[in-house]
Amino acid sequence: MSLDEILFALLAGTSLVTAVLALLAREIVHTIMWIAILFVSLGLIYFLLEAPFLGVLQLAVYAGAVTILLLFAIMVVKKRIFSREAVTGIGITSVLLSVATALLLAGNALSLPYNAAGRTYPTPILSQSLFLDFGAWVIILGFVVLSALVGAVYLAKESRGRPIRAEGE
Amino acid sequence: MSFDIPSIAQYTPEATVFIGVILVFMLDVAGIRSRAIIGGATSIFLLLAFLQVLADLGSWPLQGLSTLPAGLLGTQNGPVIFTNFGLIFQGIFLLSALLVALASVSEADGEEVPTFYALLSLAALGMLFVAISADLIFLLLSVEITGIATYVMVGYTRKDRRAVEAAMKFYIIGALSTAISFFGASLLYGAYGTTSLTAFRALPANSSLALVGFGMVAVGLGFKATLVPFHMWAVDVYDGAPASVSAFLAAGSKKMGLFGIFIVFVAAVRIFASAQGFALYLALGALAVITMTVGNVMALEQTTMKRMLAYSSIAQAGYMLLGIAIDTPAALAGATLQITADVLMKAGAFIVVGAAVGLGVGPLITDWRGVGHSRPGIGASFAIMLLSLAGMPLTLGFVGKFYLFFAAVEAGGYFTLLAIAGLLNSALSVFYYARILRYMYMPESTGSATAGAHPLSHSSLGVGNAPAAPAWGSVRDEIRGTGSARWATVVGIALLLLVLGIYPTPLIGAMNSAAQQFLTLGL
Amino acid sequence: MVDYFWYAFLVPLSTAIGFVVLGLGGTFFKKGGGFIAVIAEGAALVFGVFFAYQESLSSTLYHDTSFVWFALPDGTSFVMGTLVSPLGALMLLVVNIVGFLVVLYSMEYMAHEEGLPRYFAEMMLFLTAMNGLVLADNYLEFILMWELVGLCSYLLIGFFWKKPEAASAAKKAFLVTRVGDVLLFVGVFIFFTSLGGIVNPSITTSPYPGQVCSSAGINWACAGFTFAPPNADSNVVFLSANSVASVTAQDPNLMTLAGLLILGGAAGKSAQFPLHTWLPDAMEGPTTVSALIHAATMVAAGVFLLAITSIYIGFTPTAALVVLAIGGFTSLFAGTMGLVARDIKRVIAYSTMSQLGYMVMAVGAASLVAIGPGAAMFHLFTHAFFKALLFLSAGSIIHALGTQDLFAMGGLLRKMPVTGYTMLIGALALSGIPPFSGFFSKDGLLSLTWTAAQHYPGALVFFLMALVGVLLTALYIFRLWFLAFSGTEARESSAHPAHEPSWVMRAPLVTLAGLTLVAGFLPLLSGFSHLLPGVQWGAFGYASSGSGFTFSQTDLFLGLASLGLALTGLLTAYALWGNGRVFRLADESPLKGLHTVLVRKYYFDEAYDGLAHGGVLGIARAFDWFDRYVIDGTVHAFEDLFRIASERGRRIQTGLVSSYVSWVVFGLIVLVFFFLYALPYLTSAWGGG
Amino acid sequence: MIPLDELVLFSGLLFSLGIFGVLTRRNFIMLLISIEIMMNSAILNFIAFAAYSPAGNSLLEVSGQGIAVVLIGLAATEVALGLAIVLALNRIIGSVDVADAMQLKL
Repeated sequence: MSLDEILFALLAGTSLVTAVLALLAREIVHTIMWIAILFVSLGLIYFLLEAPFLGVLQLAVYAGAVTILLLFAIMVVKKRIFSREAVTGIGITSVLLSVATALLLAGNALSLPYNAAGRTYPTPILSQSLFLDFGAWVIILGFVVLSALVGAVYLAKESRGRPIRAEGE
Repeated sequence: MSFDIPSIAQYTPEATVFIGVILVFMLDVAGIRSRAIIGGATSIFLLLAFLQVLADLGSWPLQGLSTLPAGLLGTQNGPVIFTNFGLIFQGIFLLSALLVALASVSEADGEEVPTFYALLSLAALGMLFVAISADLIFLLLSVEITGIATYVMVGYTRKDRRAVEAAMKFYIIGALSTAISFFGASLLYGAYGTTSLTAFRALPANSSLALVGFGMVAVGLGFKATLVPFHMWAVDVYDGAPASVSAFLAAGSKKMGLFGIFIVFVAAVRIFASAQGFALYLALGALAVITMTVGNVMALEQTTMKRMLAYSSIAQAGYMLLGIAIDTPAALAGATLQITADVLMKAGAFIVVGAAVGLGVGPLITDWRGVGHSRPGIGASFAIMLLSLAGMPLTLGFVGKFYLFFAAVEAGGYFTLLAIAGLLNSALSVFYYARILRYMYMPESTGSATAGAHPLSHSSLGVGNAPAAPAWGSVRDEIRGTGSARWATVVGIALLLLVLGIYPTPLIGAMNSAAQQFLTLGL
Repeated sequence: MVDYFWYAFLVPLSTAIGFVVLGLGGTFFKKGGGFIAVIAEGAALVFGVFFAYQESLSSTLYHDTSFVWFALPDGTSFVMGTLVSPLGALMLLVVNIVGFLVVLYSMEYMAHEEGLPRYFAEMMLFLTAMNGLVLADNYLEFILMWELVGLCSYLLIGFFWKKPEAASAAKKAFLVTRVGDVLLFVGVFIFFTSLGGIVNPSITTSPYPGQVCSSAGINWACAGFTFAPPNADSNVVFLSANSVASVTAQDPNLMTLAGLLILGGAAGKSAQFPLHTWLPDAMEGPTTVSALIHAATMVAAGVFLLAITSIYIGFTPTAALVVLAIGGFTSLFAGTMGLVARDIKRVIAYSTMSQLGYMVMAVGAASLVAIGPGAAMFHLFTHAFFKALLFLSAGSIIHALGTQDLFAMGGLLRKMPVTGYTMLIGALALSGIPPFSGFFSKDGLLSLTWTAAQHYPGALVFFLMALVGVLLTALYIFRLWFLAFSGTEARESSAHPAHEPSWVMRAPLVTLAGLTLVAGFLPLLSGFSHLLPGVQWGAFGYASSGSGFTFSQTDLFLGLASLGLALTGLLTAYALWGNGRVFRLADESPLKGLHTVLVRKYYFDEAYDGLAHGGVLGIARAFDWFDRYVIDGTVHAFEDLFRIASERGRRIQTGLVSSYVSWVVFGLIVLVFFFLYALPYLTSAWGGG
Repeated sequence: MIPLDELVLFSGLLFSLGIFGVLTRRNFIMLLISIEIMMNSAILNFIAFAAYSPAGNSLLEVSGQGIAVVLIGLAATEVALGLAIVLALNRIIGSVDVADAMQLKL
């Protein structure tokens, strides 16, 4: 077992454990903390996979921005930041469905056809190709961000007037 | 892919739509909230883009105005490819957006107007990119443009609890499907080392990765196309969203999902047809039959118009999926025809339902009692749409269904069973469409007033009624109630359904050649 | 080939214009735009007669396929063609003559109804579809028009939509004929898949060994089967030589099945035995609608369908025999029901079913002996006139009295002589008394069936049934006539004094009566006989075979037997419901024996009631039970099944987004499982490629 | 170097955990988090396959990482929009629990 593999086993273990803890936590702020750790360990795995740019991006965007965004949202919508809530939906159906998904994907992963040697890509090539070879994706992503921006600004804005109650209420 | 000026010319429709978006932003900044101005401007830009697509397709009389460079059709250029099939779908998508933009001009002015039209144009833009994509990631990202725009559109009446609830449900299922389909895409990338759809077609299915990948991408796109069992959001969302947005979802966004399934699975079908034979057809066919059956059966007992239309829309998706499940040029052309018909029918039906409040009609199906008599223009148009949905002859709905089922029979063998299932389903669907027609034209409750009279109502009773007053008065009321733009859109759609239903030859010709090219030439 | 046949589309176009004008602006015209309907249908009549006349002069078919409706990628195209054929030309005459008279009659009859523009618009649409149907050149076009005709029938039966009976009758008609339509679709699909795309125009000789082909157009089976010329574009043309050639290469069982399925479609529209139940209820529609649609034209479309398909059916004697059997049985069965009805329109409706049964039987017989279906078409032709006449006369009575109950009528002859005598002509023609047209046509088809029964003894039973039907026909129609017209005054006081209608209603009656008188002799014209391929001039033993007349004792005997039965029926009716002297009132003095008639009438009424309860009504009840519990029950069972499924399904839609997520994940798992494990398994089970 | 099958197994498990979260939690923000976990597993897959992709032209080789960059952007965008929807929902029904938003049914 190489150092890479040991590190990966550690990080993957951390990720899975923190994911489980995050999903089972009754305190939503705890979930955010667990999820931050999950994102960090994923970012570290990207470094192991010789994708340092993505590792940094993961740390910046996920562990940084998204986590803060989520915390911020909780602060806005909850009167108290710490408020316990019940994990209500753990029934036999949901457990069965997720276990079945896990089994299918695991079975699939264990029957991979090839396991070629890894290769590395320097960050300059990646950044170059992002604007030349994959320019279309970035442009499309721009449109996605634009529509999300328009929509998010609109939805988050306080609207004038009282809420409309639907009939039947 | 590099963007030199000559190559930008091929994106004229997309650029036109995007200029419309920028114009809407500028009007917003200028403080203009009038639907007539903003909606009108958006409609004009969508119309220009639509005409440009028609010109690119070489339709009469615009054939000289194509901006596509010669030799571009059918050759892949990075993540995009221009095909006649894709261009036809660009036209279909722009048509659905255009109809919704026109019809919503009649709604009330308000602060949400610029956002609504900007998002409508952005959603149309996303769909335009879907229609030219030759790359799975490009495709899924484009789907996401439309997805994100429509999540917000569903909740754009943000004071309406039902609309926001619908937006929330739509968003959750949508984001989940996005995650699933990108996971699937990652597996496909792992299997092939590329995400190019044309490359998928060229390579053999060498691993279970590809199988799982195709399955997961199908889930993500099947969500947009409202295939069973990924359809459940649709009913709630169509119900809760403003009717014009429901019209756009049913007419545009759903077709985008179907188109995505077509172009992804035409690769899968080709790969597996050699390796796996018949079984993939079985899966797709079963999905189609289940979808149409669930949709039709569930529509039977609905009490509100919007939910009924939502289920009927789900059922229609099943018919259209037959196009790829049969996988012959005729079937694909039939599905395209059915999609075109459905854009008109579903957009029209939801627009009519949106106008119901202005007409003094409630949300229940029973509220439509006697509307055929009191609102002649809207009533007749709605009746034509329902007849077309039911697949009655002389409407475009019939042509599409007939063509599709005929293609199934022609494909023979197992596919004949699909045609029979489709026929049975159409027969079943007639029940609930006829129910609405009956309410609209034969309000039985009024029968009790004369039920005691002698069956021979005429001379023996001496109640010779004068012929009803000329109908123009009620038509004028009707236009005032619905708004002239919406009224004109609805009547226009109905006329289009009839005209194309009686003389569909040009439409069919274009779709035949496009489908043939799509299946033989490449994507 | 004459060029002006290209303009045959003008016939449906005239009424189509009428439909558009009335449909869009009917409310702007006085009296619902009746005069526009008359003008439009008048134009259609002029064109229709012109084209029929031209067709009778020329001995060729006209077939135009220039209008391609749409094309499939593999080159198959669907053509909305025009086919002017002998049978179609005959139908053009029937549809437009009766149509014109009925529309004219409607102007007064319907004048006081609400929704008159709707009525005329729907009548125009019906006539458009019917004219389109008879000019259709392939099954697809035929089915389109057939469906449109059915839709108009539905709308017109439910014209008095405020009446619950009318609404439910319309629904019943729609559902029952739909069953037939589905059978027809499947039959046509079989034809299409097994006959489509085979082009071999060189075969024009008779496929029947030993058949001598004399002159084209008379012995239709020998005319090279070029009822429709071969057409490479439109694969489902009627009866082209290439199709027939390929029939012989087909699986006979499949062809039998297809023939029976087509019969199912025809039985639905023509109200034949298992699918007959809608027609009596359809009498809830206006009487004019009954006269045009449910007596003369639409119900005849089923017979027309069988006639144009008869050559296919002829290849499978089983199917032909079933056609014959269904027709023969219905002719008797409907007659018995006609005997017990009280409603004047229902009596005529049962009589329509019975007469259609004769026609269907004749098509079956013609298929069996491999000659053209002219005998059936001839009866269709004559029947259209006298049945429309009977309906319009009945309408005249209803218009005057405001009741449809036969037992509330009586003694009308004095007050409504024109109606009475024209209806008498209709009744005589229906019973088959010479020289009225019904005699000749019925005699022709009976002799044809007798010929068929010589070759296929199984048909004899149905021939005898049909023969008994002749007796019943005379019995019920004269019961009707005597009850309505004989005597001197009504049995119940009517709210309205009976009166003769105005000329607008009388003119159609007189015209139809005139046509009823002359129609029987028309086949003597050589041109007209061209329109009736394979018809036998069966009167008193003389059979025309194109070139001349031959005498046969069998035909003489059959003619006499049928005449004798008809007279027996008439006299029985007279003995039961009329009085000898009262009947003579019509000829001599109308003043005798009123009291006796009344007493006798009541007496026979009760005797008849007892008899009916014991016998005929029992059978009728059995069929009613079958209709109500088996047919309706099946329909309701399906309805309930779907309703329950739908209700259950609604419970899954909980509104909780998490449950929707579960379904998505469930779908994902099923799909992935299928792709991963089931797909390879199925592939290995079925083999790849 | 980490074996590919372990990576794919890991991402599959992460994906299933995400699905578990979506199925069980009722809090909208929790649903967002679960979906983010699923997106992350997809991103991880792309990076992993990029590291192991079979030899081909250079454009295809790096595309996995390129896609991953785009996907990170997409996922962040989705979260931002989702939070806007949370705010709108919270403003109207005063809760972020999806079980409180069940007016649309049957």
